Amino acid sequence: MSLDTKAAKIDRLAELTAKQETSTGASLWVEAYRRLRTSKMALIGAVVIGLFVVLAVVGPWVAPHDPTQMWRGEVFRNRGIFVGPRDGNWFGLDQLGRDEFSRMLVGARQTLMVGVVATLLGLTVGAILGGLSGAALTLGGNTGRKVDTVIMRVIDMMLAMPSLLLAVSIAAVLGQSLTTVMIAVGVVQIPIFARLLRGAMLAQGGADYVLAAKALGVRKRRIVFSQILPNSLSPVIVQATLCLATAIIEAAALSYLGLGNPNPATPEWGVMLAESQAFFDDAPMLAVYPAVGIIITALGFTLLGEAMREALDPKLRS
Amino acid sequence: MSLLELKGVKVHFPVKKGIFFDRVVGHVYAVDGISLSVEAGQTYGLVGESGCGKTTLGRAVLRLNDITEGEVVFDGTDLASLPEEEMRRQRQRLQMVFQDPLGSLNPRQNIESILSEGMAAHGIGANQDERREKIKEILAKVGLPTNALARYPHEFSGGQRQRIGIARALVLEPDVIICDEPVSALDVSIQAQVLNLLEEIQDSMGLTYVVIAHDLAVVRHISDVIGVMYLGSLVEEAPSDLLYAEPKHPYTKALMSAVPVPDPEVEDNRERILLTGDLPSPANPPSGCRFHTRCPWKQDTLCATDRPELKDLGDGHRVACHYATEIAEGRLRRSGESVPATLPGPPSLTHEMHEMHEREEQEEQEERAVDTAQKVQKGQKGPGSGASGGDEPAPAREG
Amino acid sequence: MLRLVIRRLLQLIPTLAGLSILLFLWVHRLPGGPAAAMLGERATAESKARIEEQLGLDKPVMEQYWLFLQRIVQGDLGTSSQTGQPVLDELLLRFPATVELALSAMLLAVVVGIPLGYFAARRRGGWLDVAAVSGSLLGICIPVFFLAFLLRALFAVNLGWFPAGGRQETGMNATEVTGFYVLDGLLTGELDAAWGAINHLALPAIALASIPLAIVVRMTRASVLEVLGEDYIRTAESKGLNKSVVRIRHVLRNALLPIVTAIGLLTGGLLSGAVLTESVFSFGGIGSFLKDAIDNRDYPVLTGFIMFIAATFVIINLLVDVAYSLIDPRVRVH
Amino acid sequence: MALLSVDELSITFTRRGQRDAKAVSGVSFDIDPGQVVGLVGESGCGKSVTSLALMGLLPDKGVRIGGTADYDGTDLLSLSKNRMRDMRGTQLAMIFQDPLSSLNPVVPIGVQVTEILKRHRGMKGEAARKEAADLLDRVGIPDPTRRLKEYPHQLSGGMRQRALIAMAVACAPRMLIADEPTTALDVTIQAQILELLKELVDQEGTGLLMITHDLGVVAGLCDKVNVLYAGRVVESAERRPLFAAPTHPYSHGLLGSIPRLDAPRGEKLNPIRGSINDNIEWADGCAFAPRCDYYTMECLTGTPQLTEPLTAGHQVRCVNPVVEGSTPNDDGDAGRAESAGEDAVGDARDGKSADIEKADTTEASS
Amino acid sequence: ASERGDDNGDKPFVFGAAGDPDSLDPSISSDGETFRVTRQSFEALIEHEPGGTEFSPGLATKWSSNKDATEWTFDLKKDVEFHDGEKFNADAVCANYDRWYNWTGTYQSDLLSYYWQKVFGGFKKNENDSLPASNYVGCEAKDEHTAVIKVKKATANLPGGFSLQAMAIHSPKAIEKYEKENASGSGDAISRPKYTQEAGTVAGTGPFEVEKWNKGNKEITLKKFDGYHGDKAKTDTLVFRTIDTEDGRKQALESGGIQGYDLVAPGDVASLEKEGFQVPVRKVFNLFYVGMAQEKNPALKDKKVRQAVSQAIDRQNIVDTQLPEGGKIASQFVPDTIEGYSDKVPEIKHDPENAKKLLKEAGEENLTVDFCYPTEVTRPYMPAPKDMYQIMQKDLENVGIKVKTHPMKWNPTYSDSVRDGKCGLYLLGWTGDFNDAYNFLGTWFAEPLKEWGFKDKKVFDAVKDSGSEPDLEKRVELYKKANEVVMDYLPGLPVSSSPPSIAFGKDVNPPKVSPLTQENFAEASFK
Ligand SMILES: Nc1ncnc2c1ncn2[C@@H]1O[C@H](COP(=O)(O)OP(=O)(O)OP(=O)(O)O)[C@@H](O)[C@H]1O
Ligand SMILES: Nc1ncnc2c1ncn2[C@@H]1O[C@H](COP(=O)(O)OP(=O)(O)OP(=O)(O)O)[C@@H](O)[C@H]1O
Ligand SMILES: [Mg+2]
Ligand SMILES: [Mg+2]
Repeated sequence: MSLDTKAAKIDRLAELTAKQETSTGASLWVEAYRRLRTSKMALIGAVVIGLFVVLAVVGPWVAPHDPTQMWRGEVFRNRGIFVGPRDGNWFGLDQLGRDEFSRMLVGARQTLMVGVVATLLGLTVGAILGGLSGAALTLGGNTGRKVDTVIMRVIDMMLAMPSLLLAVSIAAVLGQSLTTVMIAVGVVQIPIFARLLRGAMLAQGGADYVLAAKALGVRKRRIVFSQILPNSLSPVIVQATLCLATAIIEAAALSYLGLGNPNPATPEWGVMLAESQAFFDDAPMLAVYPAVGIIITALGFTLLGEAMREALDPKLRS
Repeated sequence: MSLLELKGVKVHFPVKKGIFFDRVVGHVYAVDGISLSVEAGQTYGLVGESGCGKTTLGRAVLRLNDITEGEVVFDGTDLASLPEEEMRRQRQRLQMVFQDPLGSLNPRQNIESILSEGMAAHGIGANQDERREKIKEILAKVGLPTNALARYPHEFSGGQRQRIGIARALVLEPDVIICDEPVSALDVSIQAQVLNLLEEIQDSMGLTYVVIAHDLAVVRHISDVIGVMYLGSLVEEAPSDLLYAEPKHPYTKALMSAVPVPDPEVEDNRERILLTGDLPSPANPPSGCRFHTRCPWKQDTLCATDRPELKDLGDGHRVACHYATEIAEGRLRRSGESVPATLPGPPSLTHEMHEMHEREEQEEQEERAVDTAQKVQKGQKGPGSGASGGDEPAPAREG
Repeated sequence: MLRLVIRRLLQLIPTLAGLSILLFLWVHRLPGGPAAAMLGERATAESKARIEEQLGLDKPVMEQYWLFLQRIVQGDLGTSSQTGQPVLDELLLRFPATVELALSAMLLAVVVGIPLGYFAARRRGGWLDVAAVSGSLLGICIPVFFLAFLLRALFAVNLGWFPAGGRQETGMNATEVTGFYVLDGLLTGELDAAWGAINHLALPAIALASIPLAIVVRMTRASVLEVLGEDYIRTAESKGLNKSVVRIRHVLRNALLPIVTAIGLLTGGLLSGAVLTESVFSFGGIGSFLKDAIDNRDYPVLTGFIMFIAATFVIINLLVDVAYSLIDPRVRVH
Repeated sequence: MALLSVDELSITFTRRGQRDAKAVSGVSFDIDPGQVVGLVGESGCGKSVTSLALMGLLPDKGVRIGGTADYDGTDLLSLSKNRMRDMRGTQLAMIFQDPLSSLNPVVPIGVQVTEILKRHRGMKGEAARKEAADLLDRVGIPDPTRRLKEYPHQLSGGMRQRALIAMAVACAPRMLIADEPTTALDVTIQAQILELLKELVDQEGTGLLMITHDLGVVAGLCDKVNVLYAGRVVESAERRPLFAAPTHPYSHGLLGSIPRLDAPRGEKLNPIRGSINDNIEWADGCAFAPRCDYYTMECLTGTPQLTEPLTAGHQVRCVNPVVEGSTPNDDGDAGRAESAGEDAVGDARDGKSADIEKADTTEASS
Repeated sequence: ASERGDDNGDKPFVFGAAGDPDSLDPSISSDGETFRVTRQSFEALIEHEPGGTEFSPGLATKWSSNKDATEWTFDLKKDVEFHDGEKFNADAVCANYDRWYNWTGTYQSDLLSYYWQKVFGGFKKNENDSLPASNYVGCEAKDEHTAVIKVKKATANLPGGFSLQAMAIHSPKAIEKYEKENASGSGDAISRPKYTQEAGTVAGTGPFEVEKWNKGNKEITLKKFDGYHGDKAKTDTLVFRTIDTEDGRKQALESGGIQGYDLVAPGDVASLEKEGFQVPVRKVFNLFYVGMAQEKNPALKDKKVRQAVSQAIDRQNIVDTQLPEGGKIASQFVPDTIEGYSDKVPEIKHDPENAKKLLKEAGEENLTVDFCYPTEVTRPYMPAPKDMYQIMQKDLENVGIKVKTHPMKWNPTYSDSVRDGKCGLYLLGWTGDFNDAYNFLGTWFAEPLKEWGFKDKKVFDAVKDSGSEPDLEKRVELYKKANEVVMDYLPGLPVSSSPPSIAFGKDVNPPKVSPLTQENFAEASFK
């Protein structure tokens, strides 16, 4: 064994370690992202969502027709005469003679908006409530416990109501509009996020690193906001992805109950699905397009959410 | 005067229960009247079985737990009665190293941020650059490369993580470091690295340590004075060599005899004192001498009724046993020889466990309904894990 | 155990009290007020005022709330503006149908979901697993009302296997004892009535079960997978036990724990789903009644229903807790 | 004749899209009736995997097992699942590390004990219950009839381990495998359990495979010791010769790094640098080389064989064993440790990449 | 079982209703679904000819009034028996009318006594200032079979009012029982007495009597009344089952669960017929219009703007694509099947170009309108409000009118908003209660209403005058005049009249369908 070989080995060692240098500073997020990338589930979910988002963004511009433009004298709903797919109207015409393909494209934006805004609303309010409650408890003291109790009682009440009913009540009070749908669907999610964040914060509050920070003399407030809170967010983010799927489906259910987006000029998948059931026998595809759209989108978010859940699962980590 | 002095420290955790409003129905007497003093530059070792209150005591010194009674005098000030903010500032001088190297590091902070957190809290270093310099210096001291700064805890091995934990304490330039089981989560070959590091740092920085561990050999290795705890109180305290040479308390004797020595000669020839049963519940400690339920030298008088005080038997050897001198002089026979290794222990441990389950159940109910998946974990693992016999973590399973 | 029950029941009080305030305020924030809601199409300012006076709505809000509270405490949930009947009667009349439907759906979800989830986990990566996982994903993502619609179109109209709606054959004239038609049929020995009721239940129950079934499958699978990795399973295997013993006593029993909790959580969603399903199948339960109530702004019914549901919800979760503690000795309170 | 004879056992985990992971390779040892054979090593060196392979408890998929394990003329590794099921509990039994998690939390102790009697000894009802109570009594659980009705969480740690032992010995197996049976317990309890195991071995003539990382336990209990490092037996010897003269640098280092209760105070520990994850993907060579103070150029190539360089029955897998008078190999070593250690920071996640930790160079060179 | 095959007599005839009835007592209801059921067991003094809108003898064989139309004399049918065995006579008639007149308390709420108030105004003792004085004077039993009902002054609501199901005659014995249970108002709703909710107490004279109301299963079961005075029912059992959704009813019919249902979506007519179901069409008796509220949108005060809106909307397209076959464009505010329809009103042509021109002339090129439509309903005259709305919206936009969409829930938001004049444009319609043009015109144009937001004496006078003319023939002429005046003013755009369809199974003989939706199911039978 010559000295060169040894040198070679050592060089190789250095090389390997050097390579490792390039991947330094990987935070947990980066790490989770890396794991996400290898997940087939995440990939499918991401592709679907990506497509959907692109649709939502460019839909109105690439739509071949104005979604409100009517081809007169071709569709006679009262006689069950519909127009199926054909040149220029790839998905056929809807019950009023409008281009279904364009309506699907434009509808994507509405559908996404309902999901995103509703979830953001649920997330924001829920996270504020849950965060407040968690922070109050962690910061301790009698006041903290009281604040927590009050918030949690409110959350309990919200939780005790079937989500759809809650949504329906809100729609009943606020009247019918897209905003109502978003609020209704969002409010339903508040308790989910609140409890999740609070739970996570409590769990994190007992972690050793929190104790360590306390031992370092870090101020409580800082511990709560720069240590506990950021560490409690990942389940919330996963949940948000999953909630997006639910929100889209729930919005469709509201549409079915007649509480959906009432503005007929802006097509929305849930409304399209709910309406087209009335002439399912004559034109089943008019129900199938939006149904498939909703299902696939919801599937995309669910897949991504599940994959994220797996990627962020502390059990699978190291 | 001692740098750190504990006078009759008690930490009792209330056990709460109630239908509507929680009501205190009892206490866990985790630390129940401990007095000891630690000299500057010394290492004070605390040993004892799992659940005897070592961690609680360690935390009480930093007031990470509420102190029910007693004084913690540090450099002349009683920490127990300091206002919150003062106490926070005192923590710069009193630091802690934790048992679980990974768990005690925030997974989302990189090393630089972890290490500068405390400095920022105490206004050490004018700006981040200055702090970074200091941190680099400490990193070198604990044997970590400077490029570790930008990395995250999960990228390090166990031994390295513990070094980070030590560095975190060191950047504040404390006077006292409390090490709570600093090596029990580490593999044997790594343990030695960390122990050596601790010793080295002590020498170079003139630190005072309180080292908590359940491994008598480890404690003895680095301590000048050792205190043996049993069920919330000190049963014996002596200089390290003295304790090994002449354990006086029956519990210490048993402990000593139970520690395996990696030497067949020793193992084959030593006499074992097998204790019967398990540690009683600190929520329901036995009357009189806490140890009398398991003591092979238990006597009919005093033991079950009177709680023995720590008595100085000379040479700084303090023992809390009514019959310490009698045993030392061989005047008392051990009932042990004929006692089988398997005598029934008091069943009281289960009480404590019930309480713990209730506590956990409550928390669980609060968290229920949020994320069932989370729940699975808790429901499966939560209840009971607190009641597991030992504190030594199972080596992480992979996969 | 008793303490748990009492504790939970006591917790109902603040929840219901809070709810009552919210509901009261909600009702009084309704556009046009209750009178307008009741009169609907024919409302004129005068008739509105008249009704408001008749109903005592011209009194101060606090006094109204007080009266409202008094009535509620006495179990008087008010009168449905749709039917002019006591809300409590109306709810009790329809609750059995919904409970029957929800229970069937839950039963379906549990009976099908648990074995499916179990075998999917056992044969992880196999075709059954893939099918179960993708099926359950689909189950979660398909809107319930659309699924119900499809089921009806296919199995009731095209194939004619099941009736398209309702709870019982017309003119069956079955004796009603409990209001649970299947149970009634069995109790009175009118087997054709029981069979008819089951026939009518089938499609709505399947539609309603889609989400809980999907969730149960996924949870069972995840939970079984987790349990399979537990040390005690290794212990059981190391004892050389029979497969069935290991499966049932050691794997399933532990895997069931989180599912029990999940079932409690699913009930809320089940009720929402029932609104949709019952409406598709004209199933005479509380769901479709509620939809009518919403359409007609029958807010006494809505108020009563929410109170009712809140109580039910708490009770269901109580049951879940009890069941949980029966299965899991660790949480048992002695 | 040996009760169990393990020959060239190798276990490889395979995973789609990932490189095969050799957890154990070429492990051989014999166990005679009434003999206690120790398997020591650091966390992750393959101790548990070995025991699971012998019990047939490794997952069906994703594992490749090679070699043989001859028990009474049958090869355990090639037995059908059902045959293995019959063997387990009756011929071979196992005790696990964490007594709490190894007991089913929702099934009473009694059921967990009787089910094995019902399965293998065909006992039923009252008879089984009585036998179970006797078993608990035998392992020193007081008030066994009451304990039978209790759940694992109601027992203390030591009690749980006793219950597990009771289950293991319920059908008088001839071979017992104990995987770190005392790691989760306090020393005083550990002493009790070790005593109990000793008794069993002495009285029943059971063969015991004792897996542990605690050299102290080995020193007190085992007749023969196998030291494992990264899936290979690096040293195998009778207990006394091993502790008297640990020959492999790893065993040597291990012994040197444990603080001993009986050693004079102030004695320095001699840690092994780095951690077990520090193995580069050497195409060949000794896995311990990166941490070894005694490595030579040869260590970097060809896998060393288990040989008996000094005494019969004392086998070592090392080309440069530690014998009296040999000193740590300094040549170029410090430089290497310096250069690699300075900028290499371990990747704890997998052992694939290099991880050379800067050890305390002061000790390393002293 | 084999007998059953031969004789369908005991197989129930199931009809799918769109909603649950709210009461079994028609006199305290105003809801079509309720009347559909009660009509099978209650009869009024006057009825309509089967399948038509002409009055025909009901419980009275003959009726006449004095010259001023203030005294109505009824010759009552003999040998008529109520379901509870009571005899029908003049006293029974008066007992009913006096009951209504004497109503107090909650009964005076128009939730319960809507039709009484509509036909006769107030009560004996009005408990509320807002109620008008009653037009009812009294009822007198001249002899056993002659009843006389007196009113203060002539009204176009009579004799039509006597034919309303709400004025159907109940057994006096039943009425006594009714009195024991009172409607009451408490808390937040008005409660209907128990007898209205379960079979047993109510008793009329119709061919069926109510046997059971199973609310849980949403079914009302009626059984043949063997003592019926006219042609006895052809099926023993008649069941009304509620199926709330349109597609639900359709699929129930297709799957054989029901034998018929009402409110068939126009789009389903063709496919049902194709499958062999019977889909008879009712005679046209409704009107669908676009309302315009001038106060809400002052631009509409200009007739040119109203004309522009009217000419912008392609009514033919709506009739072609949305309405059932037989639907046609309406030229005025009454359907052409009613007496008083005028041929002389000018035709409104669909002319977008002209509409633009008119707007320009009116200086309203940037006109914006608030356009409301109801969600969640279909009406016989408006099978798909949202779709119809969308077509009109597009039409308006095509002539440059900006449209702000206001969808609202039918009940109560939409009705409230429309009635309060909060919608610039809105969709609404009317189905006649009986054959009298005043039932249409009087509803809208007898006085200033916020929903129209105009005060035009000429229009109001023309309508009011026609309504108070006691002589029938003269009245018809006045109606024609009034229609012309109204259309000249053009307060809104009449869109269409359409025949609502009703569907029946292949194996049944359906009853004659009625434009007033007064099908008599006694005529129905299995083939
Ligand atoms: N926050 C708390 N609330 C209630 N009881 C507690 C709390 N923390 C600790 N205890 C109890 O106090 C006793 C002492 O606990 P402590 O953690 O100090 O023991 P320890 O000696 O450190 O044990 P180990 O070796 O297991 O770490 C135990 O019985 C424990 O259950
Ligand atoms: N199911 C598995 N899939 C892949 N690799 C595995 C699996 N089980 C174990 N391994 C790997 O096999 C090696 C040996 O693991 P094993 O559990 O036998 O270690 P051990 O010596 O028992 O350690 P410890 O002291 O921590 O129990 C480890 O590197 C581990 O990562
Ligand atoms: Mg501790
Ligand atoms: Mg292991």
